[in-house]
Amino acid sequence: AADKPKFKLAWSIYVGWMPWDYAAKEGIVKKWADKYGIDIEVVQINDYVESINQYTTGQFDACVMTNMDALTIPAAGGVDSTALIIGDFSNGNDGVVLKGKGKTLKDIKGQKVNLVELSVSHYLLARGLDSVGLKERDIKVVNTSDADMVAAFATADVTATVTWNPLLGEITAMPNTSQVFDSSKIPGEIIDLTVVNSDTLKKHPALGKALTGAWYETMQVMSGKDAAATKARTFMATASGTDLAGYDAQLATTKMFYTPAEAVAFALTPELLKTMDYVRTFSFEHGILGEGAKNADAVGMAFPGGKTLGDVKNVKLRFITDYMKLAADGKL
Amino acid sequence: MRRLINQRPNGVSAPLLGALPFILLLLVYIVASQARLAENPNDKLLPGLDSLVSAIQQVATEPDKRSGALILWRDTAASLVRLGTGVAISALAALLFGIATGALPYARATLSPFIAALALIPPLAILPVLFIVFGLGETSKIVLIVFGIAPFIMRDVAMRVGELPGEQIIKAQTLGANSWQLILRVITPQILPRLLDAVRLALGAAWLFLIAAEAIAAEDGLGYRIFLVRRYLAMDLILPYVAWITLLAFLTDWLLRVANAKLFPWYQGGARRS
Amino acid sequence: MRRLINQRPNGVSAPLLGALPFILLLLVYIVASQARLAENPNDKLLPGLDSLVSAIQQVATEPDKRSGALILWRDTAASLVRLGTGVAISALAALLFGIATGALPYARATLSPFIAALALIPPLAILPVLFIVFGLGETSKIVLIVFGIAPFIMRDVAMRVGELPGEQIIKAQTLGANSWQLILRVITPQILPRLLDAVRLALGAAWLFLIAAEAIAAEDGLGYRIFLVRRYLAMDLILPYVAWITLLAFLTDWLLRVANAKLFPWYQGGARRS
Amino acid sequence: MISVRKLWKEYDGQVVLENLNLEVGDHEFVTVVGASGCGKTTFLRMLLGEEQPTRGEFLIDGQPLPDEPGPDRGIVFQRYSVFPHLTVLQNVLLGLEFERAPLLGRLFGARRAEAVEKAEAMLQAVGLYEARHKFPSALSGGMQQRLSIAQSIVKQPKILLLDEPFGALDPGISADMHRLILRLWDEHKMTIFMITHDLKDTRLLVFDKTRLDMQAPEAYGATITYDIPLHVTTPALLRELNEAKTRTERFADVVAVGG
Amino acid sequence: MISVRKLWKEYDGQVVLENLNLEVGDHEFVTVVGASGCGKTTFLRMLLGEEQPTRGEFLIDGQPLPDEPGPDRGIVFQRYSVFPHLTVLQNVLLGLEFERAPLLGRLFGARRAEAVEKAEAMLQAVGLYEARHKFPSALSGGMQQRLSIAQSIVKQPKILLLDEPFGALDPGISADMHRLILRLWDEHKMTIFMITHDLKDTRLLVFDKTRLDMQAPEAYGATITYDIPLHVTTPALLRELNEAKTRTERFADVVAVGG
Ligand SMILES: Nc1ncnc2c1ncn2[C@@H]1O[C@H](COP(=O)(O)OP(=O)(O)OP(=O)(O)O)[C@@H](O)[C@H]1O
Ligand SMILES: Nc1ncnc2c1ncn2[C@@H]1O[C@H](COP(=O)(O)OP(=O)(O)OP(=O)(O)O)[C@@H](O)[C@H]1O
Ligand SMILES: [Mg+2]
Ligand SMILES: [Mg+2]
Repeated sequence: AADKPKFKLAWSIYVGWMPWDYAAKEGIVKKWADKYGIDIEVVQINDYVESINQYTTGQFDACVMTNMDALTIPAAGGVDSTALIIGDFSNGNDGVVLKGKGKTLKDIKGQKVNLVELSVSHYLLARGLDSVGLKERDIKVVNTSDADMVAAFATADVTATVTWNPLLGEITAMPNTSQVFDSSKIPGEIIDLTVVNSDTLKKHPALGKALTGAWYETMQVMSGKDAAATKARTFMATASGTDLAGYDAQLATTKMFYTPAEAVAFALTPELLKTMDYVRTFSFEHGILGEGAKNADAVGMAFPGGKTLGDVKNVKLRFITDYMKLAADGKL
Repeated sequence: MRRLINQRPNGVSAPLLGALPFILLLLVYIVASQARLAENPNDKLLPGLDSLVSAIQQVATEPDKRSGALILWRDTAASLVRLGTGVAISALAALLFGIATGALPYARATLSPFIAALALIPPLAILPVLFIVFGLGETSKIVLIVFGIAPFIMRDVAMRVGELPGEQIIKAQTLGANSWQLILRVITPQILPRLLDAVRLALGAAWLFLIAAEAIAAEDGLGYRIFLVRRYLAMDLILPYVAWITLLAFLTDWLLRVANAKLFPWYQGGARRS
Repeated sequence: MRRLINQRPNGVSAPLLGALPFILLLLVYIVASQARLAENPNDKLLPGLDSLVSAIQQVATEPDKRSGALILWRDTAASLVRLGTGVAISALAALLFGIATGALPYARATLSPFIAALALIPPLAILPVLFIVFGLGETSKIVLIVFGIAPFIMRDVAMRVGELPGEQIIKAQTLGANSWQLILRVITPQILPRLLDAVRLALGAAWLFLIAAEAIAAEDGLGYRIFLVRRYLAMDLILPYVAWITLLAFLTDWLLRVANAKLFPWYQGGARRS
Repeated sequence: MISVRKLWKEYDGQVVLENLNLEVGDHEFVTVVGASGCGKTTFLRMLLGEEQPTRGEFLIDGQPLPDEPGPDRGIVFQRYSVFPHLTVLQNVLLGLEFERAPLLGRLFGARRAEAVEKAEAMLQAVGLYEARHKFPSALSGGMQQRLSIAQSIVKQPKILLLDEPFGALDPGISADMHRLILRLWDEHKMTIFMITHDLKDTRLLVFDKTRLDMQAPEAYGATITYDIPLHVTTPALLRELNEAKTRTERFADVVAVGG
Repeated sequence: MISVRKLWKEYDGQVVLENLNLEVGDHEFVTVVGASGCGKTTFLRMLLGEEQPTRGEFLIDGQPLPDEPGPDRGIVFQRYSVFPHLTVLQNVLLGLEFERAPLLGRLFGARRAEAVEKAEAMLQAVGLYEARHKFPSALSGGMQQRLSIAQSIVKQPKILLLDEPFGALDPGISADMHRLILRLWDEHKMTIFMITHDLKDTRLLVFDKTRLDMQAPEAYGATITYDIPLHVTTPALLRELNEAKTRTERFADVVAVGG
């Protein structure tokens, strides 16, 4: 057993990633790892950014993250990464909230907006501002830690915020607030991925197979209508600090790809390319593609079917369907 | 009428006076909480005393649904182990390096500028670096504590070594001590109680770093819990946790003070700093 | 051969020895950085010296694309203003309460248990409460600093008041001083340099709380920048920022020490603690 | 006029002074000697008002002693009795400023000039005029004690208390200082109580224990065993006193060992 | 046999001792007196090896002094010369343990018992046997000094240095201690240098400045001005010496003021 290859997956608390906790604690990950003769350690990390940093510096072989962070942190940091599993996209799980009844997004003009700077919230805001013809110049961004977002919104200083669930739910539950924009207006642009180091994956396809297998088994359990599904979701709910109702409410605004086929289909749409183009432009304009980046093309991306974006000699982020397809075809 | 500086409360009124600000604070809290709850019964910021009590009861006596553990005690144990390990390592390192730099001029010349520079680096700023070098397991949390308090204790110990009367060092040499014997029999035993004092001073910072570390990577611990539920503004859990941490901090300080008095009956310096 | 404890480096070798650990650290960094960069030229964890230099140059001399400001200087100014305000308020509060509790037995009986309890509460844990009470603007950052260091300085000041020789207090009374005059002319002037010493001791903690506050909500500041660029692991900016903060911490400490020596030429105690 | 009648002083059951009786007239110079720990300082602290007698009367001009120190009774301690943050002149001015500036504790303009004049005269008298702008840390031990004396006397106290004022000084300097004190006593007409180890020719009070119990050394206190008027001391008597003192002190050592 | 030839000691241009010449035979008892700051302690520190002469020779038995303290030269300071964390017995044992347990600095079993026996005999000699299990903080000042002496003598040093050993004690106790030292000196046959302010009948060295320059008080140092053999001191001479001392000290005061 000692010479079994060992791998580590990092995850942090978020509605779309809670299945990893369940899969690990219920032995699903171990079952699939054993099947492919490897060891997988699943590690929870409180601080989302820290987990990606750890992955980027090589402490982990796999990590959960959004499409934007996959581009700006590991890929821009030269770590060739592969989006192994497309788990879900945010469909209202991220939102812009203003204080006051009956507000619209246009009212945000001139306000200070509290959000986690350079995160998907920031991206969502930029897309929202675009949609009403405003520029980022028209508002003022205040970087605010997600852990304190709810408390921050309760203070008089804060009048506008962009955040995600469950914080979003807590904030919209406060009296006298309006949710003026959310990710359901830009469906499919904020995508939650399980990312694996490309070199590791190439060397050990078993890792990809085991992870994909474990993931979709968990999906099957939780998506059902039976008691086992309720039990699974209750488990995930408590782990993320809420209850079943709260967790189900979050799921309602998340487009989960419960079957591999859905995910494969999503990965093959041309919209994915368009989304990543928005994302890289946003990232470049905010200076987070890395210091060496002369333009948005600096970091190349590859998509299923041989399509690419940016510098083909520097492809660092790969969207693939290989493993999800195997799952869809029942070949795992 | 005596001058104010000469007027002393007696044995009965002194504790009463001391309790006054606490009682006032409690009253202010209750009034403010009731006002907010009257406006919005779901307000989470200042929960009523009953919610506080029930939240405590739940974490202290009801097994967690997910893990089956009693959360409060598991968190406390995890945090205390980390704190204890971190502080113990810091104290040991401080003893070694502090005595070396305090007693040996060559060690001082070599190490003390470096230790001084280390002590100035704000550990929170290099958190990411620490995590990357030491991984995300228990090690990094302990390292953050060590990094945060060890340079400070080291400098304190070195200073205390320097404060030992030069007469003692000379006297020991005229009694035939070599450097090693001098450190072993004259310096170290006299530094130990001062080390405990320095540790007491550093404990506040140690708690701080523990909480900061647990906020970033942990699966249990007092700081972890506070940050987890902070997202939901669950003040009914945060406030008792803060009070509990404060109580723990007080108890550890008190234990160290008592230990110092018992272990080193000849040592008087502690009183000055208590 | 003299005993090790009697061997002293001379005026030339001492600074060289002191530089040694710094040089070693630099070498280790360079080697490790080159090794990582050889493997992945885009590696962000240990950027080469050239990237560090160019990152510094960029933030120090080139206007930011978004705001048009020179980032480094704007961050520094914002942080120093916060730090300065927080520390000044803490010092003032410590002077008032420290002298009151140190000199007046009734004030001591009433306030010192409360201040002791305050000093034990880990400020990071009650951040949400601070936000709600003090808002999220500059105030809350300053309040976090004050909350973090003022109880500590207060206790220190009160202790120093207690350490003034009882003979002085008696003597002043035999010269006809009332309580107010005694505080004004005998206690306060002698406490001021000790207050500066206490502030110097507390500065490390003040930096820590500043960074923590800026990490949570800010639009500029050194801590803000570090935590912001952590999002894309820009160690080329983080490392120089950490070094810069360390240098600033050193400079403020040095300034306070010099100020103490210049303002209070009669005060010798500072040397002991330097 | 100071009257002490049947004075007892105990600390938590330890009798320090027992059944002390004493009358001291105005402008007397009283030297107090006695073994270490026999209660000399305690006696002075009661005179200051810092401590209260356990039993008995302590009267000044027929009135009970005030229960806190005041400007009518000056004190010079062995150490720490000048203010390190004030220059020599400021140290002497301080008492005048306390009196005349209740709110700020500081004088300005003409009123200050007047006080400075008085303070400088005092400094002349103790030979510190040249050093008036120095801080105490720049003074020798003897000069600091002279400053402390000047500081007290400028307030013209009715009673001046000195607790081993020259105990930390070299014997040569100590003798000089003793002459200074006698001169000032003569000029300023106050009552002086001075605790000392040097026996000089003034009225002399010797404190000693009259009863000893080796098993319970704390059960009995000291009282005045000799009260010798001015100019009566002979070398033989001094020797005898010194011997007596040494005996008690040796006993004190034994107690410390056995306890 | 100690020989000092043309010894000068300067600190950054301040001449502390100038042109000192001295021969001291084995088993002599030398008392050193002199005004405060005239360099007595500096002289002792050179004998210890803690300080090096600026110029001149300092020989013991024809050999240059070692450049650090060692067990052949014992020392008793005025304060801080016992170890507060060790009991009385442990304080005396310490020197024996250093010698016989190079690695641990601690003896066990039979070897310890033997050392304890020796240490206890020493404690008997200085009258501290009863107090042997106490910590120094529970001892009176005089007892602490006796302990420090016992601690040094148990090592049988060839030379014993005492720097105002009884300066902080009451005169009565001080006289007792003086007798003790003389007895131990007699029994243990060592050479003793004792700095003191009390003039007793031993060989006496007086340190003083022979040249003074009011403008540059630091330009000249002290040297030995009197070297008086045993039993020659008369009361008249003592008075003269004391007067001379006082004069210099008064000058030192003036310097402090003017400087
Ligand atoms: N505040 C106190 N509480 C308890 N005991 C005290 C207090 N002050 C003094 N004593 C005790 O009272 C006794 C007399 O002390 P005091 O200081 O008056 O002696 P003294 O004659 O001045 O001695 P010395 O010559 O050493 O100064 C001592 O045994 C001392 O321990
Ligand atoms: N390490 C030093 N550096 C500079 N000057 C020194 C040093 N040690 C002593 N001195 C100076 O040398 C002179 C002699 O000092 P020393 O301590 O030998 O005097 P002393 O005769 O022992 O006086 P006292 O009776 O006060 O103990 C003093 O002027 C002192 O300031
Ligand atoms: Mg006394
Ligand atoms: Mg000396």
